[in-house]
Amino acid sequence: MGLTRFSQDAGNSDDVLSVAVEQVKDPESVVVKIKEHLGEHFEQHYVKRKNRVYVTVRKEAVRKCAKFIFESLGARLSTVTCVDKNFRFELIYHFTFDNTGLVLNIKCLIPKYEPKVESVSEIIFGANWIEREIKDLFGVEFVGHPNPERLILSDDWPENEYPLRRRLIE
Amino acid sequence: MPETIIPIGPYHPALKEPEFFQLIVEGEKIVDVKMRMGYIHRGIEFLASKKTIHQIPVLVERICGICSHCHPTCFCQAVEDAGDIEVPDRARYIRTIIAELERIHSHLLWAGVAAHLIGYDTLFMYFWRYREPVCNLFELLTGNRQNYAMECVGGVRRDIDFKMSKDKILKVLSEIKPAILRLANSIAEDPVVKARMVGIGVLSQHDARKYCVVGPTARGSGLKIDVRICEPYDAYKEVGVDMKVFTEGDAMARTLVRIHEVLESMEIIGRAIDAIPNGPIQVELKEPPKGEGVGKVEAPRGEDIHYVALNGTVIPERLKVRAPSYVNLPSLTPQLIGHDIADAPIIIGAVDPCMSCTDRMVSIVDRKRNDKVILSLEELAQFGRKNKNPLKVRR
Amino acid sequence: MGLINLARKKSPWVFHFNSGSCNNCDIELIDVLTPRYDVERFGILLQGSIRHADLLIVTGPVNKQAAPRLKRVYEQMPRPKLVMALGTCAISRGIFDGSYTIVGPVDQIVPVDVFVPGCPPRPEAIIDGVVKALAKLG
Amino acid sequence: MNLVEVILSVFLFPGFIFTSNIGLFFAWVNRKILARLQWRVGPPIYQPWVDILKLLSKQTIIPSTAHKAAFILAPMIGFTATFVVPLMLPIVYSAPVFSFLGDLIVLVYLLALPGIALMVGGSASGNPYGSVGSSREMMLLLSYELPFIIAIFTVVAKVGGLSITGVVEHQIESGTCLFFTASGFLAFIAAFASSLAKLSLNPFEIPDAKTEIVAGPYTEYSGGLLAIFKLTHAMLLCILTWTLVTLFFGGLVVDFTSQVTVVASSVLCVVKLVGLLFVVSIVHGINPRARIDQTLKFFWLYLTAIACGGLIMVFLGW
Repeated sequence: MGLTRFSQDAGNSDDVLSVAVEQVKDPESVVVKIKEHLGEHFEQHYVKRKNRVYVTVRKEAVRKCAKFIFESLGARLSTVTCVDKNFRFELIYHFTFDNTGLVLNIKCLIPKYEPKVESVSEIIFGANWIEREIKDLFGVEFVGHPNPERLILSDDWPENEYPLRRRLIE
Repeated sequence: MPETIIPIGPYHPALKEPEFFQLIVEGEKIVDVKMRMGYIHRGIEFLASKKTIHQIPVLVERICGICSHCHPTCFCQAVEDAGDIEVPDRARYIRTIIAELERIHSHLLWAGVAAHLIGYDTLFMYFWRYREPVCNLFELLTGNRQNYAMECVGGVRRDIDFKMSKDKILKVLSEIKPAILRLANSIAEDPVVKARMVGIGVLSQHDARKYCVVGPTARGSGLKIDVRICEPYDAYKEVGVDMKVFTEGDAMARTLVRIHEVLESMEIIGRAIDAIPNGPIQVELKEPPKGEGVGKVEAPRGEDIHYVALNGTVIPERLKVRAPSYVNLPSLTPQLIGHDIADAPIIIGAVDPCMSCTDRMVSIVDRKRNDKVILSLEELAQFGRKNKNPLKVRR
Repeated sequence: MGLINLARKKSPWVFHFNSGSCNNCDIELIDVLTPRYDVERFGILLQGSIRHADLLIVTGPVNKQAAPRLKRVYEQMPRPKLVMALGTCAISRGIFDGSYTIVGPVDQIVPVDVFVPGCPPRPEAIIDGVVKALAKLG
Repeated sequence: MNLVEVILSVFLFPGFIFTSNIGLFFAWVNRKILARLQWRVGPPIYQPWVDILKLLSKQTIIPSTAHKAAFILAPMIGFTATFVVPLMLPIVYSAPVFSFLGDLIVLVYLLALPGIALMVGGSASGNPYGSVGSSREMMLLLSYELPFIIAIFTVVAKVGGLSITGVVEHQIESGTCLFFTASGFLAFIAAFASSLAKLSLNPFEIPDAKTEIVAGPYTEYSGGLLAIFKLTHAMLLCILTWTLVTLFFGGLVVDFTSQVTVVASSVLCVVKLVGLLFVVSIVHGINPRARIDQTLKFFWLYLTAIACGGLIMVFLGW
């Protein structure tokens, strides 16, 4: 019993990945490129291991940085994590380079008294739900989100109350 | 033409799990989709902040019953990444074998459900029949048909005696392989199945990239995304994986990707059993790991990613779970628009949405909404009798 | 009445309600319909509409969103009604105990006739549960 | 024919009691064949009777959103229409209970009634799935009625009369079944596919597609009313097979010339009925569900063409 239809259609040629532009192999060179692109907005970085790189950028540059990584470096946004650091929120954008398996974690810190950051949903459609979820659970406002209504919390959930946000001790 | 809203769900026979899709249709054509979540929300990320890193594998195993090996593996990988823990070789191989068996079980389960969605119950029964021996293998290897509880940070909890079980595994796999090929051909060649699946729910490569989809959904749209190849974890570097990519992007392409993966998984298991080394299955943790780590696993539905921040205690500071269905579900919007209502179940099904995974952290309490567009099932029922167009009445 | 009771026991139609379970119980429930267990031998059929059902099988720990719907589904069911709580979460909330969104277990929401423990319960246990539920018909 | 005989024939044989029991038996055969196809054991032989009895004993809920009269009357109308049909079909050698000129036309109308009843019931239930189900039933009705009527016309043209008894007699006299003539074969294909659609079996299980629209028109029905629908469906399974056998396979005729021929021809009758049922069940088992627009296209383009071809061939003398 042959599997005729499958073997014909299965393509493994390299040109199928037409959208992804030039992917970079070396983690250091990725960091260098981002540094060049962002200039003063680049704060620091450390390479935890070959495939895990953490870069901290200023919150003003998040959108610019995401656009650069997604469109020019050809990475994919895996998810966005929000961590409550008591007086600040830490947003971590996990970008994946599908050729090399490099996970590039772009961190930015935003103050809790004014939790605002630029949205990347216009550039990356996949970030839409992710950002709405963070808005619901932590109250981080994504400026420029195309559809910032509630995704996961109910309508009778009280305003200014976020289930995963820590209360500050007064 | 007036717009009508057809609710699919939350409790609907096509969706074995509750979820609420609202198809806004003009006549028979879908013009917009609204999705609602939270029907299976259990607050897992909240619960994880109260449990130790040894308890969390048990918790994340219950995010989703179908990928109940991937989530614990992913969590353990994240912790191992944070604490620089080296997993013994034998443990890596055991993880690989269980993961691939799980992929076979999951894809056969999905194929059955997809056949059921287009009303082909005979095929559904056949696929599930051939899934049953795989469940037996799980029982033999791990002691349970589902929820295998094999993972722990730093290795696996139980050793497998491959001297005893090797023949059994290979025998079962060689028995179901010709049957799966036969069923696969009956899908690929049946004219009615083709009419229901070819060209249905097309997700272009451009959209696939914009929506950041993963797994078979991405590979059916021509994106080469497979964590097992681009960042080999467990024993995949040694045993090797072959990736099949289809460029059509329709429901049929995704089906074929999955069937190929089942066949490939069988090969991987064979190679892994041959090459498995002897040795310890677990490393002892001297002290709780510290730092942050990212774990990535290729679940049957795509890339599963866990982020964990550890502060030197056994209770993690933050666990973030992103299941593959969470990014695959939004991509339904471009797929559904322009199709018939009758195609909606198979389009939704072809993405293989795992609502339990997706809903692990959200919460909705009520569906009473004052929004003008969204009507509940009962409201629609009342309007249905008096007026064909509920929207008009509401506005 | 004897004949009617016999008929009810020989033809239990089942409606499945997922109130926030992790899928495992649901898979095992579908599994009992498939060739290896084939419960159509005993007249058990899975129905799509609650109006056709004799036995309501509830899986999961019942979260806030599912609770009112579970109640409504129970009310829509024609008499005589039987309810089965399937799996550890449905019986005691299981591992999800302590979460802010769980209001279950099932017997806090609707009266339950039979409990089937296990995470997930084996298909044989599910069939046994149906038999025990039917025994309640008298 | 006196009144007692009429009453007996309406309610006992070949009317309600006989047809419903044979229908339930056929429903069991259908389920059993499906189960065997699907590698399962299948239900025990008493299952359909038990199901009906249980449904009759359950509470019948009439939803508040429903239009009460139509909701209750719809299953009754479909049911009544169904159990009148066997009175017009010839059984054994006797003439049917009611035989009149043009009874073939009445048959076509009566066989359309259960579908219409389902449509009315679905839309009266005030449930969105019910409404979608009944609109699908309407589309299906529109699509299969045309080829079905053309197929019947083919038979009429071939036989040269509008009576069912005439069709059977013609087949006995000519010594061959209509199925074995070229035109009759084409007409049979059209009538067979239409019957599958009337029974809403795959590939035309569209109005009550479980995974798309819950239970379609049946969604809000429970208890006794659902039992009536189920019984109607079972009887329809019997009656449509019976009609097809009557029109295309020489009917259920018992030859009373000697004991041997009685046994042989009786066995032949059963073989005809059950054989056709087997084909119906197997076609149901090995096909997925088509979409409504695909079905419409299939019936209006291909099947109508086939049926018309049959009609033309009659005039060519084939």
